[in-house]
Amino acid sequence: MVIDLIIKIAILTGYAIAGTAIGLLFMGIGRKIVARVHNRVGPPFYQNFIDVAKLLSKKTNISHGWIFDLALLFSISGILLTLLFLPIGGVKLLSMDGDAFLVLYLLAIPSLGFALGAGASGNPNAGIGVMRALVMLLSYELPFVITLIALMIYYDTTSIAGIVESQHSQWAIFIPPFLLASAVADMALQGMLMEQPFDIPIAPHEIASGPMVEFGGKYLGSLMIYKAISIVVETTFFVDLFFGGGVIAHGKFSGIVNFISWLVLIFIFFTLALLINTAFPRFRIEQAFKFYWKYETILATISLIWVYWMVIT
Amino acid sequence: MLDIIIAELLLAILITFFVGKKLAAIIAFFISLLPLVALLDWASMYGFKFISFGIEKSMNIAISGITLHLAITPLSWFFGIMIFSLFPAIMLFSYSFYDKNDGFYPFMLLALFSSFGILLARDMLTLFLFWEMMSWSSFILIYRNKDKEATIIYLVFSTLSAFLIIFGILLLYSQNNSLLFSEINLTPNLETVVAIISMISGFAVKAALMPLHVWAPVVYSKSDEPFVAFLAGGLSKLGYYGMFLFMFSLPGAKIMEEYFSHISPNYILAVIGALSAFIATIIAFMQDDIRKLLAYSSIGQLGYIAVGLGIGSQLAITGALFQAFNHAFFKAVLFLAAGAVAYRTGKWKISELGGVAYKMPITFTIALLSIFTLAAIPITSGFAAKWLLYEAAIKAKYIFVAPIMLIAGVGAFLYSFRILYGVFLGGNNHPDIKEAPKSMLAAMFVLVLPMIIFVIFPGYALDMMSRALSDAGIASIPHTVFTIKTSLASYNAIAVLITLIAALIPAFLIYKSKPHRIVDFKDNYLAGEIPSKYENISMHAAHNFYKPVEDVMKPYFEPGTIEYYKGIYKGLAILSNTLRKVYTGFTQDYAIYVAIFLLTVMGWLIWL
Amino acid sequence: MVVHAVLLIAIPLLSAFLIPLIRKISKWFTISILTLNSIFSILVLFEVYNKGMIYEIIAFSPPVGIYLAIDNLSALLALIINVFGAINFVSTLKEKSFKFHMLYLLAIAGSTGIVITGDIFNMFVFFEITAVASYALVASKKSEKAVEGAIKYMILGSLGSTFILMGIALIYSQMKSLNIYDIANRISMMNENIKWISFAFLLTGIGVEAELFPLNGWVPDVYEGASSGIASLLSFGPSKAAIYAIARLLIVIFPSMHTYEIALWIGVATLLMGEIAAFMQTDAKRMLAYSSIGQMGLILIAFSLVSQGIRYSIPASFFLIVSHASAKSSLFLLSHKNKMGSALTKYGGITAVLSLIGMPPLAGFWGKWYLFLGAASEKLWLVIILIFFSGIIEAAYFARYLHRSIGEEKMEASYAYPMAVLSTFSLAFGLLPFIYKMANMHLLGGV
Amino acid sequence: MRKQASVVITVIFFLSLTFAFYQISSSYNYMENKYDYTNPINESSANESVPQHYIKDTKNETGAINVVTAIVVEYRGFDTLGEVTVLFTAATGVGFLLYNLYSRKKNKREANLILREGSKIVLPFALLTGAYIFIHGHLTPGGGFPGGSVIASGFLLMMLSYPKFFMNEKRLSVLESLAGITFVLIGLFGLIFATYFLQNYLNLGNVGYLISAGIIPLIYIAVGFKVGSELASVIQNLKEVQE
Amino acid sequence: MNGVIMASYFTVASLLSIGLYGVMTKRNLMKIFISLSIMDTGVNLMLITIGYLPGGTAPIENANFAKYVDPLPQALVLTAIVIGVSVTALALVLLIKYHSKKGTLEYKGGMKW
Repeated sequence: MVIDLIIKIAILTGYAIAGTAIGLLFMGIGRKIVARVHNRVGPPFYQNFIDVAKLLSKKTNISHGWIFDLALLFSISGILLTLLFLPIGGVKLLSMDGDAFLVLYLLAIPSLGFALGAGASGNPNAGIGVMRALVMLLSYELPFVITLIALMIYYDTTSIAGIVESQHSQWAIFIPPFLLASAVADMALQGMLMEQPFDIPIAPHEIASGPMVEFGGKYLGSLMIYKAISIVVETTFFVDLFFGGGVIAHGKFSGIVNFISWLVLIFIFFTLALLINTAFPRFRIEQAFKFYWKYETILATISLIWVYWMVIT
Repeated sequence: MLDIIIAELLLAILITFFVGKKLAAIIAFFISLLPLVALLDWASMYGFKFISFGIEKSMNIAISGITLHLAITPLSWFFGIMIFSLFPAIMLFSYSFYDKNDGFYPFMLLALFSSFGILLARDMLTLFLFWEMMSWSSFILIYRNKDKEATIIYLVFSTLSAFLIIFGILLLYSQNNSLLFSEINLTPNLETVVAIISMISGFAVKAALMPLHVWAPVVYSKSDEPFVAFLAGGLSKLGYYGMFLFMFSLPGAKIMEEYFSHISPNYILAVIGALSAFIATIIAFMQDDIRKLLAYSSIGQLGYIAVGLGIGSQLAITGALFQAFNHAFFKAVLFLAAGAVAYRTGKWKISELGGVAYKMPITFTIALLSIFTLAAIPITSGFAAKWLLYEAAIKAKYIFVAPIMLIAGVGAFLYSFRILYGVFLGGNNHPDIKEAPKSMLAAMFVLVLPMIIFVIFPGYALDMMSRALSDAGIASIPHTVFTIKTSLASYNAIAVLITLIAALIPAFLIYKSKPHRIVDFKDNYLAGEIPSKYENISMHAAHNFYKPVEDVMKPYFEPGTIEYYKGIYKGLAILSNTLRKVYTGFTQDYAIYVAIFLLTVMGWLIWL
Repeated sequence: MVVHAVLLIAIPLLSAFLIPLIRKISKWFTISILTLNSIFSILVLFEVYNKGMIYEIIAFSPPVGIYLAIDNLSALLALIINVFGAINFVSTLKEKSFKFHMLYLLAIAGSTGIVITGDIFNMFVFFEITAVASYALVASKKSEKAVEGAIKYMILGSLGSTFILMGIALIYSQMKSLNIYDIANRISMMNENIKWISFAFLLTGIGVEAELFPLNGWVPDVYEGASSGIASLLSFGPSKAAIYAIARLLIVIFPSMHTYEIALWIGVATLLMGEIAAFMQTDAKRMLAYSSIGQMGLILIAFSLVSQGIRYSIPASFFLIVSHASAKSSLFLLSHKNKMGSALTKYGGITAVLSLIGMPPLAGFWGKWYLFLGAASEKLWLVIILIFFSGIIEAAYFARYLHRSIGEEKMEASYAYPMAVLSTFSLAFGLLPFIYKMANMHLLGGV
Repeated sequence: MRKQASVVITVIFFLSLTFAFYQISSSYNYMENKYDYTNPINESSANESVPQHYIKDTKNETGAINVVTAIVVEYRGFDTLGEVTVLFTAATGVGFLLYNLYSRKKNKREANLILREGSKIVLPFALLTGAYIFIHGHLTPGGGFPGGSVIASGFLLMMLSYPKFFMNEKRLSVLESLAGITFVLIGLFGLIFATYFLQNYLNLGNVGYLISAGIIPLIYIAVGFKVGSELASVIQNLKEVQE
Repeated sequence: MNGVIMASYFTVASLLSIGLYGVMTKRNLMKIFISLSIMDTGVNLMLITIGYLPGGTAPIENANFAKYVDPLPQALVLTAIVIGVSVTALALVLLIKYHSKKGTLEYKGGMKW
């Protein structure tokens, strides 16, 4: 019993560390890829590890009071929490204790804390950045939520673990309406990752680096960790929903195989997001909003109705 | 015992009418504890025992040839606990809020008394009687503030609500020839269905359900906060109590489904609820007046309850009750907090406020907790409630309701942050204010307690609700103290909490790893310009905060619902101005009318 | 103790005749006589409450003579007219002329006479006393509007009284009797056509006083023109007496489905017309006048719902009359300055308005409640919806009125106190339990 | 528009009145019918119509020969009280409303000699005739109202002929009041000495003689004084405002 | 049906109609009141006609006659006449007041709506 618990805690800790590492690695690789597309050399793939270490070891940290500090606490703890509630490579972790709605809402904890911190900094630019981030959240959530509901209705479960399990025989992506839905969700993922064309909340050219303008030292370091894990979390969420969490094998060694396939899948979608990022110019915030609430929502609704029709017949 | 309580309430209403401010507040506070005491005493019928005075569970009062039947039921017990917890806190709050006794306490106590009556009513006349008493006592409370629009709109909508309700009562009465709930047999025919729909609409007015909500923003933004806290927290719940009574305690919802085979009004109610939640949320973050923002937020949050009632499954109803319970507390706290801020600063506009959190940290913390509940951040009870509703919508495969409801939930983050940023954080516009008075803090703290408790133990809340539902014949959903299970998924509050605490450890380690230096508020990086300490520049970006969304969404919300009501008003005005031209002022014309009248009556009668 | 109801009329008449002899103290004399009369009216009410209807013969027993017939509603109305008259008199204390006091007493006596008499021609005579006194009282205010209103009132009132007399003549031509109860008992012997024609004449004639649509052209002008105290007197005195006369006509003399139906729709038309016309009024007194018209329509609807038995109709009209009399008279007093500076006037005004809108536990609520029950038991859903509609309009303009009346300015005590006292009657009658038994008694010879 | 409508309405009104009268005439059952009175209070007339009762029993019940007088003063005395009150109210109203409109202008045109002298002669006769009429109200046609009117007309004549002729208004009103009080008091004495208001409590006397019929002559005298003084005061009031 | 009665009823109907027409069309307030008086007269005549009995005499005890007219309408008419007079007197006063304020008796519209 106790041993089980210890093992569980160990696994969870491991996943947390692995998630951080993978995220930072992806960020590094991402920078390299973008550099190559831009025909630059780019930094080494481990550059982000160095950045984080540097920031965390900075000696003078400027704080704007106790509410400002909440940003740090909320962003790291919240994103870790989210990570642990997602099935990774078919391993359910804590996701049996929650479901997709929980994850949707858990994703908001760090951003809300982050927003609190930015607000507390008193910098108007931060305020504007937070506003844009929140509007962006509202924008991409609508199509994303509709596709999520389509999945839930189709598999008759709201638990992510349940959805993943249901896809053991066939990934959702291979069912026609979900192909459409996954395309929609991928654009939503683009917004979640705040990559171009949806990077206006943090675009450095626009509003002096946006919400994190006042963050420095350990605060910025923690935000980088948050960003890294969130990349993992968001792509995993997507993969869990449409690709059965990357589960391809059952039986012996299935764990390691599935883990690798998961890793490959999230890397693919991260890369895809990066490629889109490099290829497109930036949307203004209202353009982004319109894009999501108009075209994306219509497509998502079509897929939802399609699914509903499939379910009731 | 019960008659003594009622007599004491009435006596206190009289006394507080005449005594001075402080004494009135003290009397009102202790008197407002009485219903709560009675409810705790009645708790023994749920198996737990706090106190026992042996207060009767039912009572009949004869007045003007009519017998009022009063009795406690599990459902009204639940709503009672919710509503009557608010009153003492509000009285406590108002102790320092008002500087003279100009009718707040007596009419507040009257509202308390009539709420008590509504909850105990066992026949339709009693229900209606107390309902109206509450309407007009709250009307007088609104009227005190001397705002024209609020006065008119509230009275008109109260009357509308009363008439819709009494219309339903009359329809039911003409069928059953009895006013007692226990003697009403609903049969699926047109009149019953019209009665139920009419009553639901009547209660929906008070529950501020769209499109009958238009009074709420006006009234909420033009009244004193202690009263609005009751209005948003208590009164709206009574509206849902009424709906619940006629939809589930009397099986109105079932009757309607039987009568309409295809698309039931229940479904329409759910859609209206969801749309209400969604539209109100969008409108909420466009507001600049914090009271209006909170009002629209209320409308939105209350919409969820309507969704729950509309879906009507065991899951949904439980969720609806849970949401009602949460909303009663967090919205009351938020209004009180807004009141406390206004008490110190005298301002309502979000764009003029800001930076209050540093001066009023306790108020801020309490408000923050309620905002977390409002925004349904996981581990708060607000999340549990909404989660149940989402599950219910998915389970019932309400594909239009579910996404709208969910996106409204996301929208709640936006206006929550609006409050946090605009009022409490952001620019430091109020350097010389103090923390709110102790009585106000105490009031808010008391109200925030249930939220804290049900964070970890949603099971207890579910226990309460399943007992409340027992007499409507609705089974409770499987749950333990920490977890709730549905056929679709489960939610484990303790797992989330423990993991969160565990995840806080690394975050805390990072936080503690290096020391930090707290700098002045204005010491920040502004596009290369560093403002000096005393330079007076606006550091507040709360003005036109969600302008982009507003720009996109505004065209779709034009004209607003109120425009349609104004259209009705204009139509009536034209009608009035046309019809009263009959009174030309010439006696010759009047004589012609007289002659025509005479001949018409004569002709009519001879003809027949 | 034997209560002689005739004293209700004889005493004010006697004192009105006496006043010219004692001009100096006429004010205090009048007020004491009104008080005495109020006490009598209360005694009469209790007598009716305890023993049922009172018949009091005058000189000879009917049908050759005249008798007073007092049922629950007339006892109530006698009480309202006398007690309210006494209270309202306080507001006119500034009037010094003894003739004013005489006219006031005569108006009170006349209205009382209308409701307690059991003879149809006698009723006509009292109508004339009331009307002539009212014309003079309305014109007593020294303004152009008052005179104009009085003239309009007079023209329509005279036309109406001609029609009443015509109706009486037609009835007499057939029945050879003037006693209401006697006519009622033998009404079936009457020629159908003459019956309806006489009903039409009587309804038209009394309807002018009872403010029925479309006979009420004079109402707004008179209420606007008259001084507050007189407007208040008119609202609880003559108009209420007239509507009661219509009830006797409708329920006692000509009970038939057709008359009920016609009264119902006239009531609905009056209600809607009054409320809709009041909706856009800017002048407070005029608005209240239109609102009065609406309330009279409501009372007429209540009377017309009698065909299913009096179970709901009479209590409804009972409470509606109390509510309207007390609320409207206090609001007319309030309209003197229209400022609710003191708590007394503020809560008085609110009570009155709430009672008119029909909020429990005020009398207006019980009135509307029984009215609705009656209408529901006859399944008149359309009527109910129309009443709702008018109620909402009423709420709208009364809310506006209340808001406009907010102000720091205080009214004179001579207006504020009667106003507050009058408005409390709607509360008292809504709460006192014995009233219900009173309301549930039978009308004279009625169903 | 209004005129055409009025014409139409008047024609319809005329026709319906004609219809009503035709109905009355066709169902002409004058006085021959026996009525079955079901009124529980009714004691006196069991099987006859009201007019029949009056004609048959007036003499026995009231002692008056003139049935109309008996009806006016005794059977329906309450009406008469009301009627007197209406006149009183009107007179009061006239005085009340004209109070501040009086303009006693001196230069009024004198009447011619014949009128002046003639009226001097006529006045006593007018007064006497009036008094005669109301005193003999229970015996001959006429009564308080005609008598009072005749008296008032005498004063009218005086006012027409002498612009300065002026009656003491106070005395008039005292007279008026006393007459009214007498009427009500007689009624109230009925309540005290007999059972009902206005009931006769005096001896009926010798029917057909002047001193008979109980309270009828008393009331009629009071009414006569009252009507006379009231009409006179009304006329005087109206006269005084002439420009 | 008696010719006298017929003629009388015809007169009644005419008087009432004329009076009503006058009230409905005249602007002069004096004329309106005159019209009202005409109507009053009509009704009084009607009362008398109702009580009339062909061949009847005044209801005063008289040995020579066995047939009397109905006495009650006559009593009523007495009352009605007095009431008519009173109302007319008051009407005249009101007209005087009106005239003193407006200088005319033509009503051209005043308070309305």
